[in-house]
Amino acid sequence: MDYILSGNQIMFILFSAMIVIFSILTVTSRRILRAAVYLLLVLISTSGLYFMLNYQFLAAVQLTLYAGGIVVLIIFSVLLTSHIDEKFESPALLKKVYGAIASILGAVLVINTLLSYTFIPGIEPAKDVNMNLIGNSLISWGEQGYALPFELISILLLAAMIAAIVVAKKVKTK
Amino acid sequence: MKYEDFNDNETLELFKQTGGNLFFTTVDAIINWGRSNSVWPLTFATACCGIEMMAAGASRHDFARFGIEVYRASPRQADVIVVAGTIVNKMAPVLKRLYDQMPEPKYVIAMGACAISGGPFYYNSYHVIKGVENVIPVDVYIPGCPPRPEALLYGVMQLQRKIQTETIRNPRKQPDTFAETDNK
Amino acid sequence: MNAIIEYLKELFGGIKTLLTGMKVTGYYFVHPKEITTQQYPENRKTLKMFDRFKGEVSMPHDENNQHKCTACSICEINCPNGSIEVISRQVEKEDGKKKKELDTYIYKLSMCTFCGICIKVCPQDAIVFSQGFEHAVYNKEKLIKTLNKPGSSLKEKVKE
Amino acid sequence: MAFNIYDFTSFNQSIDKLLYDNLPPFWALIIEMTLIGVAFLLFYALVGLFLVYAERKVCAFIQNRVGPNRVGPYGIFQTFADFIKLLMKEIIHIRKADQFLFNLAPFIVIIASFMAIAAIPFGLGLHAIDFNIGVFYVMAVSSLGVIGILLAGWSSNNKYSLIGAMRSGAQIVSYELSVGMSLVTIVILAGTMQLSEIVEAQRNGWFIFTGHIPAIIAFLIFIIAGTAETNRGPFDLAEAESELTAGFHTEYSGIKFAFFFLAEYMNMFIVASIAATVFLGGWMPLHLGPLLTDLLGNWSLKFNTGVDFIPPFFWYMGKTLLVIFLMMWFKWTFPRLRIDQLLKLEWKYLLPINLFNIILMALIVLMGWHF
Amino acid sequence: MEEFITNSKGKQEEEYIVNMGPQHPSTHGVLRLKISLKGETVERIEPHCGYIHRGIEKMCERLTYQQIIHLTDRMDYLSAHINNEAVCLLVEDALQIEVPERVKYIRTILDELTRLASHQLWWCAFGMDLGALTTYFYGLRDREHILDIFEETTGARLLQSFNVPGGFMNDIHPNFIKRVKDFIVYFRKKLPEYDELLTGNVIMKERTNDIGILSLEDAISYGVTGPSGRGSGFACDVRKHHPYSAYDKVEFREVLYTKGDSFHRYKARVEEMWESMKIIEQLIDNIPEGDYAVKMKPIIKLPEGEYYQRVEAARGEFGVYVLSTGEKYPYRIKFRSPNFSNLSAINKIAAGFKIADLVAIGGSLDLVIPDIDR
Amino acid sequence: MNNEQLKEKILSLDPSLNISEGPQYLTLSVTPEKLHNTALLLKNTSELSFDYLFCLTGNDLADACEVVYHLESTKHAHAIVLKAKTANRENALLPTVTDIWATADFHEREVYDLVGITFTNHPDMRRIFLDEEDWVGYPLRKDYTDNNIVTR
Amino acid sequence: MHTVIPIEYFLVTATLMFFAGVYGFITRKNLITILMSVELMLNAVNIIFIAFNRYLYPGQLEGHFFALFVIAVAAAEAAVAIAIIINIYRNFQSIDVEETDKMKY
Amino acid sequence: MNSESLILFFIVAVVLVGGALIFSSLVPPKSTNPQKSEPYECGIPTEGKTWLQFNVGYYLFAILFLIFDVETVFLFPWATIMKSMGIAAFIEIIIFFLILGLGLLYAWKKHALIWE
Ligand code: SF4
Ligand code: SF4
Ligand code: SF4
Repeated sequence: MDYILSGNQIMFILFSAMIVIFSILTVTSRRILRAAVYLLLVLISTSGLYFMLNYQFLAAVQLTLYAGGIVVLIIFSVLLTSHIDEKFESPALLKKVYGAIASILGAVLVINTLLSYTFIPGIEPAKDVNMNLIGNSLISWGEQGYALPFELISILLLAAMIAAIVVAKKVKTK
Repeated sequence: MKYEDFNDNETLELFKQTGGNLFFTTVDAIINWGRSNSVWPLTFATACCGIEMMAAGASRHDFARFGIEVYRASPRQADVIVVAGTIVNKMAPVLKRLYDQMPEPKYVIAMGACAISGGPFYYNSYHVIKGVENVIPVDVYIPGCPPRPEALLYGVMQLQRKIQTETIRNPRKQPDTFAETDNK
Repeated sequence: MNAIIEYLKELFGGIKTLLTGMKVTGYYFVHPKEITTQQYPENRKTLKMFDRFKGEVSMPHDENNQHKCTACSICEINCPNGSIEVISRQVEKEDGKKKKELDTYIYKLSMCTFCGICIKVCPQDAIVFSQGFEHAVYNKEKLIKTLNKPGSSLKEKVKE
Repeated sequence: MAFNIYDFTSFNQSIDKLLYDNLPPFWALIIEMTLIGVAFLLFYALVGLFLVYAERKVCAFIQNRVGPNRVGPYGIFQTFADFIKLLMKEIIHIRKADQFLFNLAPFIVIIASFMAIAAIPFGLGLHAIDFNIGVFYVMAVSSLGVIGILLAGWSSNNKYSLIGAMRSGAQIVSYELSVGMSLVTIVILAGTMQLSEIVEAQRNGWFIFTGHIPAIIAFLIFIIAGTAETNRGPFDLAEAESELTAGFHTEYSGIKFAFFFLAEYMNMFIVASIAATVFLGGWMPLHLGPLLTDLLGNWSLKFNTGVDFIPPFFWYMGKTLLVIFLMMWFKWTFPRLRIDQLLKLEWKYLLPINLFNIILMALIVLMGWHF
Repeated sequence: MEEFITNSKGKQEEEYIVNMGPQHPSTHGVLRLKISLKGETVERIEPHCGYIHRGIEKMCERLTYQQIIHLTDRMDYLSAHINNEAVCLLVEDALQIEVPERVKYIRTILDELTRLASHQLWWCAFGMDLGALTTYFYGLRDREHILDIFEETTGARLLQSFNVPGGFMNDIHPNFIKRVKDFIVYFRKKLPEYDELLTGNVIMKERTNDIGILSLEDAISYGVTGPSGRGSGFACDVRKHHPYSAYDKVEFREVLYTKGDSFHRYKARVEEMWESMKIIEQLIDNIPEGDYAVKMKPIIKLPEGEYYQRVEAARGEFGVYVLSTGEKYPYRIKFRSPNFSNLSAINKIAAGFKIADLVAIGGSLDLVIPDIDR
Repeated sequence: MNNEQLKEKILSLDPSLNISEGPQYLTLSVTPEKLHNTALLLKNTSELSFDYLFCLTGNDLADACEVVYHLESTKHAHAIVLKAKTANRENALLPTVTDIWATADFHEREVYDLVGITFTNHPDMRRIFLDEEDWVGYPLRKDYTDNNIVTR
Repeated sequence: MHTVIPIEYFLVTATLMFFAGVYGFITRKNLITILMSVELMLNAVNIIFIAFNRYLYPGQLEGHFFALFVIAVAAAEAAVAIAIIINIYRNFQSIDVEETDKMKY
Repeated sequence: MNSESLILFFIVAVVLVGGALIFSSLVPPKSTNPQKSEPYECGIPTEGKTWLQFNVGYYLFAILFLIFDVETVFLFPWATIMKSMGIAAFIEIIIFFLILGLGLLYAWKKHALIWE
């Protein structure tokens, strides 16, 4: 291998390192808003990965919905529910140990399996994922068509909206 | 305005120091140019003088020509505190706190008789601070009751001249009259 | 239906008032003639205060360096906040009579409120308001002024 | 046009070629990108400073005064002085503030706007990135800015900041919808999201003309929502001076405050340039349409060829500045809205109208009623 | 003050307290409002005064009546001339001096000019409170014209100290009449602009309509006077009900609105500007010739007794109460400042509204803080 | 009503009241005990209906403190002055009239602050201008001294 | 110059992320942080979808669309979850799982 | 050059912003006093917690935003092909809108759009 890494490699290393480090920080940070910010960074790096793989639309969706939507919502709720001086006490040791064992074990297992399996890269010519393609698939029925989930999403959203409003409006603490 | 047209040049000379090497004087000149042309005041007005300060910002006199129209409501972003009006005992700690919370470099203009010496309330008043320099150090005094807007502009120009005598190595020169007091 | 009409009415009514406001500001934007700014330091030559403008109290001296103050201290008594201090000295006249004469007339510009009482009460009209307003200084001491010039003396034939 | 003297594509390619011929590709790429990055950053800072100056002058003229005029001719160096001063100003560390987030917030705000600017086409071939999702990308990236504001407000441990941050959070997220949807309206008409293609599609008429009614409605909504998204008056609740002193950046001093300040103006610039690109034809010159050509005959042809000689960059900048001026005009005319009015405006007026407008536009496109 | 309120669940719930002021752009001075918030709704407002309490009443006990005038200027500095006049009228009444007609006319004109200037300043400050920054400049631009009139005649822009017991310091300047007339012509053109820019604006209407309602009973009970009180329908115009100077010789309408919300307080002031101009127009051509002051003894001593004088300052009823023991100094002098009473109603008015409304309400009350604190 | 009628009317309501005629207003002097009832009477009698308290002054007389209430009726446009003297100066006590005229709230606090008259039943009897914690003395009292004061 | 990065790398990254999420899910007590852990896991799955799509079936878009819908569903889920969390908070003044356990009506 | 340039943009921005921050925290004059690092609240020491009480409005709007944001995201691909697909796309989006319009109507009727 050449000593000079290609742009792709640099990006991958950067992004995946960020993903791993910040995911771990997300679940270990003792300040909730910091955890949220770490999560934000994880999500942004993920969208970087998508950009890298040339799924630009998906990357932008990741940015808008995940980073710009869900994280904002999380931050909002953090702002509403916790105070700046608040810090979590670190979880009980036992819990920590259990958690660590479970996740490390799981990770080792899965990685082991993954690495032992040989993936056969697809041979078909890669599709250029442009907006027309996405759009077309999104509203066509049948093979390669996603019109049904598209409409279902609207129903899901409706349900979510009603649920959110009902839950939020329900109990008024006097 | 020309140098001779200003008054109190004697004190200004005291502020000036013999410059260092060429590099520093150039750097100083640039920084002082920036600082002196962008003194953002804190929105701080207690009494009648404040109205004239407002008038100075309005169309007729237009503070903004000097680049100082950006009134900041937060002391964190302000450069100069124009003490426009009477300061009383109860207000003094507040003023001190505001001044303390401003970032360096910071300047103070005492506008009006009250801020300079207590003015009309010097005698017989039980609650008026007799001059803000008892609370915070003052850079420029603008007498008047209230000073006209032009007088305020003139005072600002005096302040600009003072800023231009600064050096980065020795940034702040307190006036000799300043004495720390305990706000009472 | 009514609700929709109401809705639209509100919308367009609101927009109309907004446009009216923008018309005013827009008018001034394109009429730089309306600018009323006096460019103070640049217009110093032409800038003239009104003749009654109360800039600071001053004591006019004539060409012989003489003023009209008899050091009667009426102004000092009447000044509401003690901005004036008249220090007099006793001098021996030629005819041997002792007479009070002005030694120093201290005027604290830093305290004066420009009420004009001193000038109104002065029986000799010895002090007047002058027009200067550029008083800003770095040093407070400079605001305490002596109004009578050094070596000045009382003008003769003052009204007694 | 067969040949365009203002086409930057060939210029770009020649630089590209020069670098790749002489250097290993990796380094060539790095150098090229750094060049572009630095150039954009300079541009960013200059535009920011210019806009601050322009705002001061515009408001001065609206208010019957002259504005800054003592630093340099007509005061044009005023903002440079401000910048130097802010750079040389002490940065206050707030005890009890969450230092990490407190420092991170300006980064997020600046980077969000800086990344967005990368996709904007300033002229033919004059853009750093040309995604096929261009419009959406800009929207996505600039939606991150709000996080910076929320963090700033929360981490500075100040009541005013917190209220300001919450307000602007609610405001920005709400108005983001309107921004997105008014862009959707135009995307329907354009049939593409790539910014360069959108501009190209307006060669024969800007969308605001070809799309007539729905396009104009979308334009208005976009301007209103864009103004709101940038936290500018009359939507400047976040820094509502008369209520919350300085809003979410109350505790920020020196250069950190300058970043917020700069980002506000840059966001305004981004909104305006998107408006110019999407609705007003980007760098395309103003051509008289066929209707007018019939009416005026020869003159309009002359006019059309005449305007072609104005460089696209100027066209682009002119339009952007026009929109910016419009936004400044708003700010200096209207009183500030209250938070409930603000949300009412968005959810009860802009959003339903927008949804309706999308359908209208779809219908018009479907029926071919556009020009 | 209790910092904790107990909620229904029996839990200690901390009140969220925000300070507005002393250094705050919208309190127009150094008033401090301690606000208890629930969400963004104002639960309770506790005004804290005294950040500019200068002890004027005490000082006046060591000053002669001529000297007191320069301090009355400095209470409500926006209606300086009217405050002066109150003291002068009191002294003249007590000594039973009849001032020349000329003095009465000019006093009235200057009063109304002061009122105009004050309302202009209020207008621009109110606009600023609402976030319409340009009003600030338009209002002050027009105000400069009035200040020019003042300065030419009295020598000072803001604190004129022009009144003396018995008349004036000086006669009016020869240019006075012409300048005033010019100004009226000018301002009649500009005042409609105020309406276009702010009054009609839908945002402004939304922000002030039905906000901060003060009922008529409350207005009377709290003694909210001036345009603020008249916005609630409280007929409290001293000029009308207890005319002084030349107010009995002019026709004018007492501007009364009924709803008592911020918008009506606003309207009352704007209307009052029109009325003021009418008053000036009626008087300016008819200023009688005569002396500008009656000769007074150099030392004024009021006979023993109590005196009270009410005038209508720009913000409401200004009263001077003097308890004299026959000395040249008053034994006790009390200034009934309109703002003090107006402020006392703020908790009543603003509780239950949003912070942003509080700013609008404060603006519509038009407080001048040194007048509150004295 | 003019002053004559006013006097008659009030005396008819409560003959024990002490009314004197000043140069401007009728003056009604009451003892602290009767103050509150008299005030209620003045406010609530429909022919009188003094609903507008336009000035409230605290005086430090040599031997006692005194509060002067200036009242006006917005309905009938007549005015009257009500006066109440405290028993002594050291422990000056008066009942509050805040419940009758809301404006008295601030005015009474001011009087408390500057003259040192305590109003009983007042909902919030604190200093209003001066520092609550560390200000001693009542400045408007004649014997007040403070080393802050520079006298001339 | 576009060096192809082996698919395993993506998968390993995603796995680590996923199990970080698992760890958080187990150890955290605050509801919001638990939600955040869930988001982490969802996100990890998304990466795997995308990687499979890109590497194994580049001619199709299943993975891509799946990821897209997962994001949409995640958004809906987050919206409802946060609504519930806030509601819990309003009733119990706390969003700690253990505390909310104890405080039944 | 697309994705790589993004990251470079990112890095340039971070470096320069960070550089300015570092410069500015080192060079300008400093002073310390106990008041300076206290929160600013109009010159009065802060009382109580700096933490806003709970307001339902904020997060309700945030939730609504998130849901409509998802919708916008799905509108974009549809919008791109609207022109070429014609009637089929139109009908589909009408259905989509109807369902979501229902949601908005619900929110409206439930007064979820009113700030409290
Ligand atoms: S100096 Fe004069 S004008 Fe200024 S605040 Fe004091 S009294 Fe008012
Ligand atoms: S103008 Fe007034 S304050 Fe000034 S010195 Fe004369 S009397 Fe004193
Ligand atoms: S100035 Fe006039 S009043 Fe004063 S001491 Fe001299 S003569 Fe007397």
